[in-house]
Amino acid sequence: MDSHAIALNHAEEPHHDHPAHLRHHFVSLEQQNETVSFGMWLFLLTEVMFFGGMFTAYLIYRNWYYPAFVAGSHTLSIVLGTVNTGVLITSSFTMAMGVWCAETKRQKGLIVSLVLTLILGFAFLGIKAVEYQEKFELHHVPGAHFDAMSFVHPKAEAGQPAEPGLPLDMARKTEVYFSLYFAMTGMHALHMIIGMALLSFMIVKAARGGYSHGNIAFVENFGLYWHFVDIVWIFLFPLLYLISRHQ
Amino acid sequence: MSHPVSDHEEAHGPHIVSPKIYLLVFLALLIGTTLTVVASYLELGPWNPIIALGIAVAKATLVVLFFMHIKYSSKLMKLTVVSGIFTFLALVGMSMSDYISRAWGSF
Amino acid sequence: MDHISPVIWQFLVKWLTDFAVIPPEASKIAPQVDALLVFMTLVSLVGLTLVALLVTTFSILYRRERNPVATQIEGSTLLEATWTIIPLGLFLVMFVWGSVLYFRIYTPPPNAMNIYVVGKQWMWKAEHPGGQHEINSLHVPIGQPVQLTLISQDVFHSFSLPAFRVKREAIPGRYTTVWFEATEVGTYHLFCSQYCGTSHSAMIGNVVVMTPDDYKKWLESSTSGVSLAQNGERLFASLSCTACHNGRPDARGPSLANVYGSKLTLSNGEHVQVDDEYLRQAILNPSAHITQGYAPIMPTYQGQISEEGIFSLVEYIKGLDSNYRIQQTTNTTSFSPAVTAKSAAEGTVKP
Amino acid sequence: MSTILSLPDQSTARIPKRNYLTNENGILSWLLTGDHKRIAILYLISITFFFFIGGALAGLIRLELLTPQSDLMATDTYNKVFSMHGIIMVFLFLVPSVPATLGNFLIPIMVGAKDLAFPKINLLSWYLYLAGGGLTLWAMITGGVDTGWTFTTPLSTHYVNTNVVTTGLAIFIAGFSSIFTGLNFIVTIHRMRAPGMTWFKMPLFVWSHYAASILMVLGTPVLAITLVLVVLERTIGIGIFDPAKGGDPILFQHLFWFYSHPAVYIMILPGMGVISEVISTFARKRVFGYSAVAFSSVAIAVFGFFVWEHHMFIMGVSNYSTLVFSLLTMLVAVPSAIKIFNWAFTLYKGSITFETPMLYAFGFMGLFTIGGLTGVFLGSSGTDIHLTETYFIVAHFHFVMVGGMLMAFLSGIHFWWPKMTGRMYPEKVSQLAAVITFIGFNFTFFPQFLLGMLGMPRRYAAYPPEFQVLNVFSTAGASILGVGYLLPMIYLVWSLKYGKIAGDNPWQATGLEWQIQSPPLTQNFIEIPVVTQDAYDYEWLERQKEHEVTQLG
Ligand code: HEA
Ligand code: HEA
Ligand code: HEC
Ligand code: CUA
Ligand SMILES: [Cu+2]
Repeated sequence: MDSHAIALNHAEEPHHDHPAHLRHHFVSLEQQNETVSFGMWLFLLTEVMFFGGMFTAYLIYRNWYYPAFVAGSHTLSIVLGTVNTGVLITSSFTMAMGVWCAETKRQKGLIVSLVLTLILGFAFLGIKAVEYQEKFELHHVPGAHFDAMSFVHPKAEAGQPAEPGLPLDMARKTEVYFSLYFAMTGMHALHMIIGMALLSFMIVKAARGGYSHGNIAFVENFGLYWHFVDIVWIFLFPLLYLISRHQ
Repeated sequence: MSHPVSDHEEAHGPHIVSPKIYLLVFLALLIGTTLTVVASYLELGPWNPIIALGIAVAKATLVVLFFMHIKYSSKLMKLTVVSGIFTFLALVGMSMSDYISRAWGSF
Repeated sequence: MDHISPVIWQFLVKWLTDFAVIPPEASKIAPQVDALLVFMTLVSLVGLTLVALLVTTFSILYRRERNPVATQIEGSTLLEATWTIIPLGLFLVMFVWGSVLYFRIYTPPPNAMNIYVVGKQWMWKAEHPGGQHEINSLHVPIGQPVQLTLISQDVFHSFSLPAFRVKREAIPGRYTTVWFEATEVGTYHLFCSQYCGTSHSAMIGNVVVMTPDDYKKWLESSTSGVSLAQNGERLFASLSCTACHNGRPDARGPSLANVYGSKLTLSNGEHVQVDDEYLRQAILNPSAHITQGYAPIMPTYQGQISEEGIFSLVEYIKGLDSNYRIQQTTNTTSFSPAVTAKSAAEGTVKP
Repeated sequence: MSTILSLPDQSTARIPKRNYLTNENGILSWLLTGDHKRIAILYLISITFFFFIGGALAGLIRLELLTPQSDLMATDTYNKVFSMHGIIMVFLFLVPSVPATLGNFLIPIMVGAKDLAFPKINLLSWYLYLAGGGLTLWAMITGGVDTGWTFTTPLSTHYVNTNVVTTGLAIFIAGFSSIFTGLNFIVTIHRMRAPGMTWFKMPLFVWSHYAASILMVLGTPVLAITLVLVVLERTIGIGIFDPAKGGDPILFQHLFWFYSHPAVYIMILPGMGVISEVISTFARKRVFGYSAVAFSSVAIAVFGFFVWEHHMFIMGVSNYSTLVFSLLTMLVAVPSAIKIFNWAFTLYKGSITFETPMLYAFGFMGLFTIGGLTGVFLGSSGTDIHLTETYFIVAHFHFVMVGGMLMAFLSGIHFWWPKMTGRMYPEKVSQLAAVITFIGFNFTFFPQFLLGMLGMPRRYAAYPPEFQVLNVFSTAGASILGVGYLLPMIYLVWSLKYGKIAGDNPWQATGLEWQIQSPPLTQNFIEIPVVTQDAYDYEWLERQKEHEVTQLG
């Protein structure tokens, strides 16, 4: 996240054996790299706690309003969710490969991996957009237009018998479910968008050969970020999509 | 020039994980995903969420250990990860302790 | 005295007449709380004096003039253990003592009379079982445990009675309870102590503690003619609760006679104790707890009944002790208020 | 009275020509600087600005409370005033006060590094602070906010129509500035220490900042997400805290205090670090039980995450969890007690002088002890019922925050002023200011304990007349206090031009920062030092001096 940003004017520094990207206040590249990746990890800790607040809320309300959470979860498409999980895991894999290519100085491989990662990111967001779209149409977006009645009298889907309806009071609690659904997946998507912006930046830089001289800390740390976003989804997927599918 | 003391124990270069391991982890993650989806269709009572979360934890661990290189990192990094998990659990656990114990007594 | 400016003089007079450190002790729990407060104050004074004494003596003894060269000392495990363990011990005493009080203040005795209080921006509305309403004041008898069932209609408020040393937040969506037993006749402050918006500081009133006789008189003089239970009964009929809860064997809903205080078995196998909060939830969120043997058909009444209405229903259901009464009451409308007021004055809630 | 102040011969002394202040010129060289010392100065100016805004609001509060009626301003104005006072003082003054100024300036030097690990992020953190601060001011000018500093839902989400969203976002942004500061410190302390600088040779100032940084990094994001949810609830109406939709307003309290309790330790720990340095220096003695003081900082940080519910004892949380949290609150109070006694015993067999920083440090010891012990009154659940939401709490937290942290901040500013600027302030006036502050402080806030005991609720624009006497005392005290804070402002600025030249080590202190020139060079050290001495090793310092003398001679 941060390593690219730092380049200090070191006019009064005697440059002996310093590589160009060693910043003035570090003694060695190794120290610099470890420092930066430690910083990245700390940043990820703040991210853990950031999502942690929402996970706490989720667990509490899931206990309270279990039927509403089941009903809400059943409106999500398990196919889309599973595909998206696959997409994201694959993008994590391509990202890991990107890091490896960078480490082993394979410029082409790096570019290909990064582009693949970016494409998979777009695929994920595209599928997410389709899902959001459907929620909008069904008035399942919390707020003034939220419609709980569709949970009292659920419509039968093609080929499947209608799910049993919820009593009105419980049906209203699906709004809590969807609040959490949108807050959590929305924050996740926001992180993806930020990540994809950084990816694009990296692709351009990689194409110019920016990572072929050993200064790959940025790629490595971006990799950490991307994997973290993947981990968040690894938890979101079962929590939001897979509640009591057997019912 | 003297080297600063930091907490890194031994000074070997960054460990490069081989693509083979990445591929294995990737496959394991895909299998894990399939397993959770399948498990959610089975009637397992209270075990459903536990299994779902268990698989998620396992998957996350794989990502952290291999994709994020923690297995090959210094003690400090491992400690950092653990402290993050610890604080997260403190938030969730201590909050839940209020909600769960409300049912015991007058509240 | 005429060189003293009148302003200062006024202050002096006020200081001498009003100065107090502790508000009046007007409830049974107050002296117990004060005892702990005094204990804590003493411990704090001792601790503070100790720290101040150490700092001043060392400053005098070892000031540069007297002791030009410092003697370096690493530390002392023994000393450090002492000042870890002694404060820890004292704090633990305060913890245990405080927790005992806390549980006492928030666990009402079974024979307490119940007053319902709803907080809203920016007033307190109290509802006595006999149907007496009051706003920003609370009349209670001496020597009788009084339980308050609190709820807020909008934001957090806090029902604060400093002279009784009790306080409880009124929160939206859920009942909270607190109890006290007044011991001194008099009029004391009632504050809203949780910040609740513009007129928070105007959400104040009085709690009036009376002798039982005066209290009875007050009840009679301020009755509205309909007791809470009667009002609840009317609501019970007009909201057609009776369609399902009528005590007949073929009724779709369970009989509500004697449910209050009983232990219900829910359809998921759990057991719950029926209290005020449970009744409220049963009316507003019926599907959250389904009683064993019944279908989740009860409609929610969320948005249809005011908090006061729910109080009435709760009070009515609490008092139901036979199916017969349901039959009878659905057909009757006239009651003698004097009787209910009197039974309210006796004030006990049926366990 | 003797002092240890040793200034160089004023007729020949010069401020070194090359130092971090003169290294580059022009406003841009400041706005784009990566130098931690310059960023510290930028922070110092900004937080002082916000302190005086918060202070002026405090003045308005006290003026309004002079009389029982709400006559100076309408109640809703009063509500906005104390909300803004709390928000500005906590988030824009006290949280960044010591860490972002003194910490920023000193931590790299104390561990023997040329800069913090991430200079650009450090600068970014200042800009985020400015953005957050600016947005807060904008919210204040365009109508203010009247939720209290605690943003309590559902009041903040549904029942007020003031600038909650703007302020929430402002604090969100300012929160990230605090996260980045903490992150930078942790990384620097772990990774950038000079050769020989082991953990147990680090000054306690560094330890306490390390502990506070843990809290900043792990606590602040929870506040951030909570504010985001509040903003979403207010703008689009999601239902996470809204009881009308099935949400639980108490969950907001849990999440808010999960940050805001640790935040009070973010606010005090760096101050404790200052006190360790100051007391050791002016007693010329190693801090008594160095490792106990160091570990107690970390203990406060770790336990600090487990006590937040003590702010919610009467709010309908479960009685059983009250029990647990009350117990843990008692445990977290112990490490503070350890520190106080260790500082007191640092004086034992010392060689004590009473310069201004030391006077402030003594003030800290007394006032923090009172504030902390009254915190224990609140941590004990039974007495909390009576005292909560009254002026007792207001007194408690002003004792720890103003009597504790602000005193520590002033102590530190006076202590390191010669290092930061190269000049001394006038000693006598500054001692006077310290005494005035102490007296004014007690006048202002001690009566509030009594008011709280008597039951006067906080956040009241109008109050029953019998509380007036004590309120008048408090207001009178606040005006003394205001003078006490204006004085340093004046003479410190004065000293920039007219102060005596301080020299490298006016206090004869042992820290690495005192072994370099004042004001320091941009890169701090000409040669990265190799540390062989312990922290507070006065014998080492003596040897060092003799060595110099023999060499010169
Ligand atoms: C710098 C900030 C700071 C610090 C350090 C503290 C420190 C402590 N605080 Fe405080 N607190 C606040 C800032 C702070 N607090 C604020 C801002 C609020 C109000 C928020 C709001 O509602 O607006 C608050 C509110 C608050 C409450 C909530 C009250 C309520 O809302 O009902 C509680 C309850 O437990 C509490 C407890 C404590 C305790 C136990 C400590 C302990 O850490 C103190 C430990 C210190 C000591 C104990 C002193 C040293 C001890 C000795 C020298 C030993 C003496 C010797 C003997 C006993 C022999 N505080
Ligand atoms: C770091 C934190 C901090 C600091 C330094 C202060 C400083 C002061 N505070 Fe503050 N205070 C809080 C944090 C702080 N406060 C918080 C968190 C709250 C709770 C808010 C809430 O309820 O939401 C609060 C609430 C609060 C209240 C309670 C309001 C209420 O509940 O109704 C009062 C009342 O006396 C008060 C007074 C003061 C005073 C007199 C000072 C003095 O120390 C200030 C002295 C400084 C000056 C006076 C400035 C210097 C002089 C000038 C700039 C000249 C101009 C002066 C005038 C125009 C008068 N504060
Ligand atoms: C359509 C039928 C119906 C109506 C109308 C109805 N109820 Fe119910 N009620 C039920 C059923 C069925 C149950 C048991 C299942 C459950 O707990 O939801 C029940 C349960 C309850 C309970 C919980 C006690 C117990 O033994 O389970 C209370 C209290 C209650 N109802 C009060 C009311 C009140 C007050 C009203 C009117 C304002 C009302 N009911 C209207 C059907 C109804
Ligand atoms: Cu209601 Cu304050
Ligand atoms: Cu706290």
